[in-house]
Amino acid sequence: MEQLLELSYALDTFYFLLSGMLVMWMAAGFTMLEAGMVRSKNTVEILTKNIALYSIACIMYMIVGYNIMYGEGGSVIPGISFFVGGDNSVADVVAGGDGAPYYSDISDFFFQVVFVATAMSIISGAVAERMKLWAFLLFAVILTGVLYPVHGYWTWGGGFLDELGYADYAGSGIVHMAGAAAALAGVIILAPRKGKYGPDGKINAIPGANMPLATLGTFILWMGWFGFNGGSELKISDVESANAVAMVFANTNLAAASGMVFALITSQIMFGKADLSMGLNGALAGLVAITAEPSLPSMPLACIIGALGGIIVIFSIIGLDKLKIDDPVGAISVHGVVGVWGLMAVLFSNPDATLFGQLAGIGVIFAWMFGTGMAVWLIIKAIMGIRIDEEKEYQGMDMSECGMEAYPEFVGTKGSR
Amino acid sequence: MEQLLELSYALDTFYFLLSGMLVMWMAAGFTMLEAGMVRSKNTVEILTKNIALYSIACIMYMIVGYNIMYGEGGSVIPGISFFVGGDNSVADVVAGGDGAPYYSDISDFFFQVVFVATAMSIISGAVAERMKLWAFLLFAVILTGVLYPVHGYWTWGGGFLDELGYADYAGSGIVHMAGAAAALAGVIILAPRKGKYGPDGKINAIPGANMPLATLGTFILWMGWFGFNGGSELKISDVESANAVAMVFANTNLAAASGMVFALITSQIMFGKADLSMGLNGALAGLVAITAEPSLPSMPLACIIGALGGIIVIFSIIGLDKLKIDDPVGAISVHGVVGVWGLMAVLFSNPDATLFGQLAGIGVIFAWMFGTGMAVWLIIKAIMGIRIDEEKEYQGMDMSECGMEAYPEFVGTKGSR
Amino acid sequence: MEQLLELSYALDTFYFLLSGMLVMWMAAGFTMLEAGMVRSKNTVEILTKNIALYSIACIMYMIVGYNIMYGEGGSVIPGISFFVGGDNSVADVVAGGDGAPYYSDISDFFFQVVFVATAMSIISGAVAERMKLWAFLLFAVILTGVLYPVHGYWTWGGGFLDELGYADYAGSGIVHMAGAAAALAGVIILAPRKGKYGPDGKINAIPGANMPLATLGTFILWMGWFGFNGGSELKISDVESANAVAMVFANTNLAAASGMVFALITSQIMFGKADLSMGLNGALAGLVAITAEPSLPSMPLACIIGALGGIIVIFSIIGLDKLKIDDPVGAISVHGVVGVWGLMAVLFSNPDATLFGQLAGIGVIFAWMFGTGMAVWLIIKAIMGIRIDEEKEYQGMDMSECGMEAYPEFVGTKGSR
Amino acid sequence: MKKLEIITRPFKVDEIKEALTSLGVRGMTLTEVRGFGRQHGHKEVYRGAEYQVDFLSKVKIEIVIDDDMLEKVIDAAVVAAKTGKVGDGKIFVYPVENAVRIRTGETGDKAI
Amino acid sequence: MKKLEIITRPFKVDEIKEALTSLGVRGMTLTEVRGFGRQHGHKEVYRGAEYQVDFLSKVKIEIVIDDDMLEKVIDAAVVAAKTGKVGDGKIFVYPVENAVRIRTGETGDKAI
Amino acid sequence: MKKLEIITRPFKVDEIKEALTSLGVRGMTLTEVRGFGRQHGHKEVYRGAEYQVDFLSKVKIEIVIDDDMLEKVIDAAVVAAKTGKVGDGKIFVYPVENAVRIRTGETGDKAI
Ligand SMILES: Nc1ncnc2c1ncn2[C@@H]1O[C@H](COP(=O)(O)OP(=O)(O)O)[C@@H](O)[C@H]1O
Ligand SMILES: Nc1ncnc2c1ncn2[C@@H]1O[C@H](COP(=O)(O)OP(=O)(O)O)[C@@H](O)[C@H]1O
Ligand SMILES: Nc1ncnc2c1ncn2[C@@H]1O[C@H](COP(=O)(O)OP(=O)(O)O)[C@@H](O)[C@H]1O
Repeated sequence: MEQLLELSYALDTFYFLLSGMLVMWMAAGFTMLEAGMVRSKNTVEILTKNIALYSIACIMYMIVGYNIMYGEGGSVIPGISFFVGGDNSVADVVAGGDGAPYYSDISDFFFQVVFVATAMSIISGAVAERMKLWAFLLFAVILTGVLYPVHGYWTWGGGFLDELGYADYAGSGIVHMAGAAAALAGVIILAPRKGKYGPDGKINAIPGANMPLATLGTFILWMGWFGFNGGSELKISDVESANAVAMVFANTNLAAASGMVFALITSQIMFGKADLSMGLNGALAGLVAITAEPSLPSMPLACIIGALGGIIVIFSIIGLDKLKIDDPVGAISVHGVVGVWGLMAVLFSNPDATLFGQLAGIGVIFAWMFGTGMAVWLIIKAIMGIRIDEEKEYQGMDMSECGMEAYPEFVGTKGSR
Repeated sequence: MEQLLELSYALDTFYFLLSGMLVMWMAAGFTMLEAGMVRSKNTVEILTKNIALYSIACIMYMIVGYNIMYGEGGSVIPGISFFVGGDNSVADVVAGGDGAPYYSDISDFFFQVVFVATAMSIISGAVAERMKLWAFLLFAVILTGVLYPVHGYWTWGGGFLDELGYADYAGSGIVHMAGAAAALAGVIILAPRKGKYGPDGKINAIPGANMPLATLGTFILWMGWFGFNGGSELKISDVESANAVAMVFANTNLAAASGMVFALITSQIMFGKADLSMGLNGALAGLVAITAEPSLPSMPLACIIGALGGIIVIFSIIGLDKLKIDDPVGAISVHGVVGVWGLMAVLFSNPDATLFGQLAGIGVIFAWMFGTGMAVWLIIKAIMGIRIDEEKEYQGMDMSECGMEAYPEFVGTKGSR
Repeated sequence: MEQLLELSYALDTFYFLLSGMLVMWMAAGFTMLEAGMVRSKNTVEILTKNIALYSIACIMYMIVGYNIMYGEGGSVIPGISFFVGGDNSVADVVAGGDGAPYYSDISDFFFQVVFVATAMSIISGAVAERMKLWAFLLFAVILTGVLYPVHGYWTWGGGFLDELGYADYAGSGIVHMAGAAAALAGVIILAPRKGKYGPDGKINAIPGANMPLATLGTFILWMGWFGFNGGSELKISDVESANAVAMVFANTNLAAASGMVFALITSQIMFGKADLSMGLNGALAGLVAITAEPSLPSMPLACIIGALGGIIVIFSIIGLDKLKIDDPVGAISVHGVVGVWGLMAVLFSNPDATLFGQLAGIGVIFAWMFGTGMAVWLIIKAIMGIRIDEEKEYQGMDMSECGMEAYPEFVGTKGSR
Repeated sequence: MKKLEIITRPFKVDEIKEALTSLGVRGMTLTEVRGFGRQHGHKEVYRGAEYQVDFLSKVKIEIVIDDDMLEKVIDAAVVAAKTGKVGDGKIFVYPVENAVRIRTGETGDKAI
Repeated sequence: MKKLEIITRPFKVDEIKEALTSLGVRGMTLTEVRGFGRQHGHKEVYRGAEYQVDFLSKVKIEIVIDDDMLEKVIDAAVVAAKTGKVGDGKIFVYPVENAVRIRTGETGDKAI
Repeated sequence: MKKLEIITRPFKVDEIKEALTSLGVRGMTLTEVRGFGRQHGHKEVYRGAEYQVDFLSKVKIEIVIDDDMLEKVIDAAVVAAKTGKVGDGKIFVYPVENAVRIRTGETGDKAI
C-alpha cells in the first residue's frame, strides 16, 4: 500500500513535470510566433525580450511570486514571504488519506512558474517594434513578481474570487486575459508604430517578415498547450482523473483545429484570400477559448467553442485596428477578447459556474491588471521612458537595442524602411 | 488491487496521450520540411495547407472517421455512426480481467486522430507548388473522414486484412504507403510543375528555399516518431510491454540514423556531394521502413532495414523523376516505395507474418487509396479545378491563394521565377 | 506485489525513454543553434554535419561504445565486446529486492546513446565553417565509438575516477567539458577562419546569419536539458526519487534563466548593448554549470551557479578570441570553461564531493579527450586533410561539400564574402 | 532623354514616388544598394569584437525621362528626399541614347 | 560601345540569356530590381488592412556591347522578353566611354 | 564627371574601398549582382538532377568622380580587384551630365 502511494505520487509528479516542461516550451512558441510577425529589423530585439522575460519570470516567481500566490492571506490581501519551501516527506505521503500530498510540491512550483511566463509573453507581442527593451524587462519583473501573483491568489490561491465561484480551469482569464489587459495598458501608453495609421485614418499593413517562423511558433504553442491544459487537471493517477486528462487533450486539440479552420474560412469569405496569419491567430484563439473549461464539454461543443473563438478573433483584430490600437501580433484579441469568450462559454458545460461568478472574475482581473499595469507603465515611462526615438524606430530596434541584426546577410534596404 | 488497476490505467493513458501529442508534433515536422523544400513564393500556401489539413483531419475523424474505423461492421463493409462515445467507467476498469479496459478510450481516440493527419500530411508535399488550396482541403475532408478509415477498418479495425494476417505494427502501409498512393494519384492528375521537365526530357533542379527549415522538420518528425511507433505498442504498464516499448524506441532511432548515414554516403558516391536533402529523406526513409515492425528486429537488423530504406529512397527519387512524376519533397518515394520495403522487411523478424499476408495488404491498400483517391481528385477537378493557372504559378501561390508573402522583406525577383 | 513491481518498472522505463527522447531533441537544438551562428554560405554543411554526427553516434555506440562504457573491465582498462545485449526478464524484475532491475536495459541504452551524441555536437560548432565534412564525420566515428566510452567507463561505468569520488551528476565534465576538450584540439589544428583575425591582431566580428534559428536552438536545448538532467536521477518511482527529479527540473530551469539574465546584463554593461548571442550562450552556460549537480542545491544557489556561469562565459569568449582560438559558436567557453565551473560548484552542495576528486576528474578527462582528440585529428589530417582550401572557404562550404545552398533564393553576394 | 539616378534613404521611397508621379512620371525602377559616403557608418560590438558598418542601406531609383522634364523632376525629388541630415544622397544625371518598349516595340520618347 | 539595360520579367532571364549568347554576347550582369510602371500593382489585404503593392519584381540585365551589335541584340532581346502583356518592360541604351578587363588590363572593345 | 562601374568579386569590396578612399574618393554605391561571363558557372546535382549555375555572385561598385581622377582610380581599382583568375570582372566608364547633392542642393563637381 505504501509503495502504491509512492508510485502514485511518482506518476503524478512526473505528469506535472512533463506538463510544466511543455508550458516552458510555449515560451519558444511565443518567441517564434512574434519573431515571425514583426519586421526583420526588430527581430533580434523581440527574440531577446522573449527569452529574457521567460528567465525573469522564473526567477521572480521563485523569489516572491509563488509565495504571494499560494501563501497564507486574507480573502483579498495575500500574505508575503520569500523563496519556495521544501518538499513533502515520505512519511506524509505514505500516511495516505485525503489530506496527504500526492505530488511533489516542487513539481507544483515548476508547473506554476511557467504559467507566469506565459502571461508575460502575451504582452511582449502587443508592444513589439517600439518599446525599449529594458523598460519592458523592468515591467516583467513587477508583473511576474507581484501583479500576476496577486490575482492568482484571489483565484487559484483561494482568495475572494475563488469564493465567489469564479471558474477558470487553466486560466483563460487568470493567465490569458490578464496578460492581454496589461498589454492593452501598455499599447495605449506607447501609441502605434510609426506608419501604421495614415494621417487620413488609413490603416497600413505591416506584414510580418517570416511566416514559417510564425507557423512554427503556433505549432509549438499548440503542442505546449497540452501541458498547459492537460496539467491543470492536477492529477492523473486514478481512472477518473486519467479520463479527464484524456478529455482535456482531445478537446484542446479540437478547439484549436476548429479555431484554425473557421478563421481561415472567415478570412476567405471576408478578404477573398486564405490569410494564414489569421488562421494562426484562429488556432490560438481556439486554444484560449477552451482553456477556461476543457474537461467538461463534449467534443462537438469543444469544436463550437473553438470555432467561435476563431471567428471572434478576426473581428476583434479588425475592430482594434479601427480604434488605432496597434497590436502587431494580435495578442490582445487572441488572449483578451477570446479569453472573455472562453470564460463565458464555461457556462455551457460547467453546471457549477454562474454568470455572476464569471463576470466578477472577468471584471476584477481586468480591472486589476489594466489598472496596476497602467500605473506601472506610467512609472517606468517617467523613470526611463518606454518608447525608442523615431530615428531608431526607422532604423529598427535590433541595431540600437541589441547591436546586431537578425539576418545580417539577407535583408537589403527594405529591412530599414 | 483496485488502486493498482487504476494506477496502471492512468499510466497507460498517460503514455497514450504523450504518444499522441508527439504524433501531433509531427504535423509541425511535415510543415517545416515541406516549407523548406519548396520555393519561397509557394511557402505561405504550403504552411496554410499543412496546418489546415491537420485541423480538418482532427475534426473529420471525430465526426465520423473514428467510428468507421473502429465501429461494428462486416469483414469488408465497415459500420457507420457519428461522434466519439464516452469513456470507461471506474467499475469496468477495476473489474480487472482480460476484457477490462486498461486505458482511456478518449486517449485512444486522440492517438488515432493524429495518425490520420499524418497520412494526409504526406500528400501535401507531393502536390506542392501547383494545387489549389481549397481543392486540396476538400480532398482532406474526404480522405480523413472516409477513405483512410475504411482501410483502417480492414486492418487495425479487425476487417478482412487483419484476418488475412497482414502485419503492420504502426502503419508503414496503413498510414505511409496509403498516403503516398493517394499522393501519386494526385500528382498524376496534376502534372509536373512548370519548368520541372524541359522539352528535351531534361530534368531541372528546383532547389528548396530554406534548408534549415527542412532539417528542423526532419528532426521534429524523428522525435515525433517515438510517439508514432512507441505508442503503437498500445501498452506500457507491465515488464514485457515496457521492454517492447524500449526496443521500439531504440530501433526507431537506429533505423533513422542508418537511413540518414547510408543515404548520405550513397549521394556522395553517386553525385560526388553530400546531398543534405537526400540525407533528410534517408532519415525519414529509415523511419518509414522500421514502422512496419519496430519491436521485433534486433538492433543491428533495425540498422540494416533503415540503411536499405535510405538507399532505396535515392534510387526511387531518381526513378520517379525519370518517369516525370514530379514530387517536390520526395514524399512518394519516402512513404510509398520505402513503405513497401518496410512491410516486406517484417518477414525477417516477425514469424507470424506471411508473404501472402503482406502482399495482400500492400495490394489492397494501394489499390484502394490510389483508386478512390484518383476518383476523388477527378471529381474535385471537375467541380472546381485542381491546378492554379500558369500566370499564378509563375508568380507563386502565396499571393494568389493567401494574399501574402512568406518572407516579404527578403526575396527579390528570384522569388518570382 | 508483483504487479506493483511491474508497474514501477514500467514507470521508470517510460521516464527513461522520454528523458532520452528529450536528449535526442537536443541534437536538433545544437543544429539550429549552430546553423544560426554561422554564415549562410556554410549553413547546409553544418546542418548535414549535425544530423550525420547524431546518426553516427547512435550507430557506433550501439556497435561498441555502450559495451566499452558499461562492460566488465579493470579500473583503468575497460573491457570490450560488441552489440547491446537483451533485456530483463519478468522473473528478474518481480523477484524484487535491491539487486533487481527496475527499468528496461534497452531504455538505459537509449538514454545513454543520446548523451554521446551531445558530446559530439559540441565539437561541431567549434570547428564550423572550415573543416572538411567527411574528416569531421570520421572523427565522430572514433569519438563516439571509443574515446568517450573510455572516460565514460572511468566515471559512470565504475572505473577509477568513480572510485576517486569524482562527482558529476549528469555530465558537466563527462559530456560537456569532454566535448569541449576535443573541440579545442580540433580548433588548434584547424586554425582560425580566414578573415577572423586581422594581420594587426584585430579581431573581426563574423555575425551569424540567422538569429531566430539560434534562439530556437537555445530553447530546444533548454527543453531537452530537462531530459538530460532529469533523466540522470535514473529513477522516479518512489517519493524521494520523484522529489529529486522535481528539484532537478526546477534547478535546471532556474540556472538557465539566471545564466541568460546575467549574461545579458553583463553584455549591456560591457558593450552598451544587450547582445542576444551572449544571452543565448549565457542560458546554455547556466545549464552546463548546473549539470554537475542539479538535485542538491537550493533554488537560490542554483540561480547563483547559473548566473556565474552566464558571466564567466562572456569573459571566456572574449579571452579565447584574444588568444585567437576561433570558436564560431562559443562552444569551448560554454561547455568547457563553464563545465569546469560547474564541477567545482558541486562542492557547495554535495557533501560527498571532494576538491581532490573534482580536480582529478577534470584533469583526467581533459587530458584524455584533448590528448587523444589531438592525436586523432592529426591522423585524419595526415590521411585526408581536415581543412577545406581557401578558395572554397571564400565561396562557402555549402556548394563545395554539399552541392547546394541553404537559402538559394535569398542571399546575394554578401553570402559569398 | 536622360536617366536620373536618385540614391537616397529607403524610407523616402513612397514620398518620392508620390511626388514624381504627380509630375507625370510613369515609370521607375528601384534597386536596393549599400552606400558609403560622408555619412559615416557606425561601430558595433558583436560578441566582444568591434566592427565597423561602413555601407549603409540606401535605395537607388532610376528614372528615364524626356529632357524637358529634367529640371522639375530633379527639383521635386530633392524636395521629397531631403531630410537635411548627412546621408540624404545624390542625384546623378546621365545621357540616354534610346529606349525601347518591349511589349510594343516603340522606341525613343514614346517608349518611356 | 553601348550599354543596354533590359528591365523585364524575372522568369524571362533564361530565354534572354540563350538568345543573346547565341548572337555572341559573352557577358552580362543581372540585378534584381522592383519596378513601377504602367503595369499596375495589386491590392492586397493583410489582416484586414488593404495595401497596394506598387513595385513589382523585375530584373535588370546590363550588357555592354560593340556598337555594331546594337541592333541585333536589341531585336533578339525584344523577341525573347516579349509576352505582349503590360509589364514586359524596357530596353534603355547608354553610351559607354571605355571598358577595362580587370584580369588582363585590356581596355576598349577587347575588354568586353 | 564620369561614372565608373566596377563589377567584380564580392570578397574584394573592402580592399577596393580602402584603395579608393586613400585616393580621395569620398562616396560609392554598392549593388549585389549576378554575373555571366567567361568564368563559367559550375554544374551541380540536386536530388539527382544536374543543373548549371550560370550566374555567379558579383558586386557592382558605382563611383562618380571628377574627370581628372579617372586614370588613377581605374588603376587603383584594377590593382585592388585583381586576382588574375577568370572572373575578375570589368570596369566600365560612363559620361555623367550632372550631379546634385540632395542635402544641400549643390550641383556638379561640388556634389560628389
Ligand atoms: N561619388 C559617389 N559615387 C557614387 N555614389 C555616391 C557618391 N557619393 C555618395 N554616393 C552615395 O550617396 C550616399 C549618400 O552620400 P553621403 O556622402 O553619405 O551623404 P550626402 O549626400 O548627404 O553628403 C552614399 O551612401 C552613396 O551611396
Ligand atoms: N521611365 C522609366 N524609367 C525607368 N524604368 C522604367 C520606366 N518605365 C518603366 N520602367 C521599368 O519597366 C517596367 C515595366 O514597365 P511598365 O510600364 O509596367 O510596362 P510596359 O513596359 O509593358 O509598358 C517597370 O516596372 C519599371 O521597372
Ligand atoms: N559585356 C558585359 N556586359 C556586362 N557585364 C559583363 C560583361 N562581360 C562581363 N561582365 C561582368 O563581368 C563579370 C566577369 O566577367 P568574366 O568574363 O567572367 O571574367 P573576366 O572579366 O575575368 O574575363 C561577369 O560575371 C559579368 O558580371
